[in-house]
Amino acid sequence: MNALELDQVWKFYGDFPALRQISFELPEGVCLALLGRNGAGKTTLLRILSGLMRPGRGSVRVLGADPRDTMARARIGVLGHGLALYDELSALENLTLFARLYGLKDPRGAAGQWVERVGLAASASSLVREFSRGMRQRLAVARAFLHEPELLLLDEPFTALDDRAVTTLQDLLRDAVRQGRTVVLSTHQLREALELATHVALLVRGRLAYYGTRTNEMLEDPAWLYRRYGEAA
Amino acid sequence: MREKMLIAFCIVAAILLAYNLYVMLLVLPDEVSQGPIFRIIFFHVPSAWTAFLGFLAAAVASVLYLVRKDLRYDAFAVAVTEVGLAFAAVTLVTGMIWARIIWGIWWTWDPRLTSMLVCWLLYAGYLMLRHAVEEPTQRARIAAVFSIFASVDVPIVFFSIRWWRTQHPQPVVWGGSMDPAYWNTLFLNWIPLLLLGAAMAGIRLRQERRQRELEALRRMAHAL
Amino acid sequence: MDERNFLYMFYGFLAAWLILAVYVVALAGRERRLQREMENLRRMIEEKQKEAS
Amino acid sequence: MKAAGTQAETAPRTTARAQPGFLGGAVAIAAKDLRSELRTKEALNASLAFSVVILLLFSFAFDPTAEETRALAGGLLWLVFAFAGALILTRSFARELPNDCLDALIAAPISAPALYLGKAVANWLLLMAVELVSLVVFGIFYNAPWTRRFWPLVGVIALGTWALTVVGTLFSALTVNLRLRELMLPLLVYPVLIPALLAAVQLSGPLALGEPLASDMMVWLRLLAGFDLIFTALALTLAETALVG
Repeated sequence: MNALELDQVWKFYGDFPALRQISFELPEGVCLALLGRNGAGKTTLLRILSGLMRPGRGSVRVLGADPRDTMARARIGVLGHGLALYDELSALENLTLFARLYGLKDPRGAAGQWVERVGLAASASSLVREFSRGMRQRLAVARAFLHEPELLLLDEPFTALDDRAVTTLQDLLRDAVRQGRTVVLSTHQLREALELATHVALLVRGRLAYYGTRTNEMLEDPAWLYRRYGEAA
Repeated sequence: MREKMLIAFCIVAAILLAYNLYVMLLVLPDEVSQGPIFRIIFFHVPSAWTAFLGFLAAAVASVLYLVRKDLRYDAFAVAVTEVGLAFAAVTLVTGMIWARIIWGIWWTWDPRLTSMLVCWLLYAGYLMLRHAVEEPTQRARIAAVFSIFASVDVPIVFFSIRWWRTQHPQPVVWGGSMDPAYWNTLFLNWIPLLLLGAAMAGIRLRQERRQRELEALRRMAHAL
Repeated sequence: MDERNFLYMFYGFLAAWLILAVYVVALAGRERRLQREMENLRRMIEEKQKEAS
Repeated sequence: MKAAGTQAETAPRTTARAQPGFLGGAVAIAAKDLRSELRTKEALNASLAFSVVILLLFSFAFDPTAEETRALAGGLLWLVFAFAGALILTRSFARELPNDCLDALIAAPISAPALYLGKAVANWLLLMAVELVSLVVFGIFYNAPWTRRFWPLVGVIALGTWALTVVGTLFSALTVNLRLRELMLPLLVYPVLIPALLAAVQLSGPLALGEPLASDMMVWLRLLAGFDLIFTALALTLAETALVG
């Protein structure tokens, strides 16, 4: 089964097409890097895949189901621009809430384990308000991973992360791919993304300009893709 | 084509209105107890009907928008809501002028007037809400949800205000049945008002389409 | 008294038409604004395209 | 347990999944909202202070003799409740904005009606608490024996408050991304609520002064209950549309 199946997907803001005729199929167990400039439609596409928005036209299947299907959403992990943490709750309470929402059998246990796993055990019951930026980022990563999702949707995950959080995230992503889970990430940081990616999609003004497996020349010269398929810079 | 239809609507409306005015002012006699002021009803009541027809159409268009996600339904909903509000304003103001003569006061919490005022507030809220949202697709969705709430609320408002007022002494409106000649003129005057409303809604609809084109162009210009 | 009655009937008719006229004026104003904005935008896009090429 | 969990470096799986239930999700959201609010007390404090100040001001504005209080009690109480409610309701979804928490909730496998219901229940509980405190203040300032008909009064207030929260919470979700949302929300909510407020005012007036309800008041009780029912159904139906763009 394919992790993602998009058929002729359009998204309009008024009459302005933010996504035009996007069609592709992503097999399970691969890592897709979603590339493109600001305003090319990366965030819009990820929001549709995570069920935050409905496409204007076309059909989207995520893990074989509609993105708004609750059972499908239970198998997806989402990490957006914001960190989605409640400042007035403790680290443990934040994770327990989401563990509960994701229907885990032992929400508290899972939360405790993940707090430890991202190295926040010492401040598990302090309020997130008192956390440093790096600590928040690690907690947010834990929130996205705690239900062991089969599909991970990450919007610009490496921007503004501190070194330790980047390492945590990269390790988790590598593990995830090794375990046969699917990862989709949008990014500006070409080099970090291309190292992880097995597949690459390039969006130019809402259109899918390139879609295919990542080749070695992309790794050697990350800007090649933009020169070849994108607009003149 | 559409342009010509709008113009035709306006011309037919103008002819009918001129004829109706002639009948109202020169043919029909004054009503016995109220005098000439009674003639306000020929505008007051058909305006109210036109307004409610507009609000009803807006409710249907809002549901259709949420089902089909086609912005043309949204444009239709705004157009008829705005025209409905204009006619509701006519109803309110003519009602107040009539009340000034018959009851000696500008405003009274008469159930019909009060309900109309609440409707006006509801749909004025709809327009304000639209004003506050930038992105057209989001605006359409939010406005449609609100419009459905408003349309479900309207009948409840009418019943509740009727019950409320009947517990208090109620000013006598007009006694008994109207002469069929009056009824005829009332309906005859509704036709031009409806035509006029349709023409105005048609113009507003076209503007909404242009507005969408404009917003799309603006986004394109930013993307360049 | 009767004169006032007649006068208010006249006011009533006038008010009805005035409100509708105000709405029509508002419509016309919007029409003009749309036209103007459209022209401005077209000009802007043309200039931008000229710069680009 | 899944086969993937055998990897050495992954933690043992505690993540066996249950079906994410409707009520379970709603309760989790409500509990989260209550805990957040009780910790920050932002909306609660504002709303309480506001109610007390209005009640105090009104007791200056007119002479709280038995006669005048009788005429005004119902209207005054619901005026206070409606304004206090607006303060709590705007915070309800605004609370989710700072870190894009709302996105995470919508993406989570909880149905939109459950999410909406959880928030509505939390708002209702908070508002009921504020209203009970205002009733005590009302009783003191206006010398009103409101405790004499305690349960009928609480019942009427519960129904009226549910009307306020059921409409207000949905509109709070609709307006959360707007500039001027603090202004827009009351402007949209109050006109829709007029029938419910009318009924609640009629019913609470005599009850707040310890008087029994006249038999012709039942029509208002029915109206209030009907309003709650109709708008709860409508809001649950439209919750998905209101939350997902």
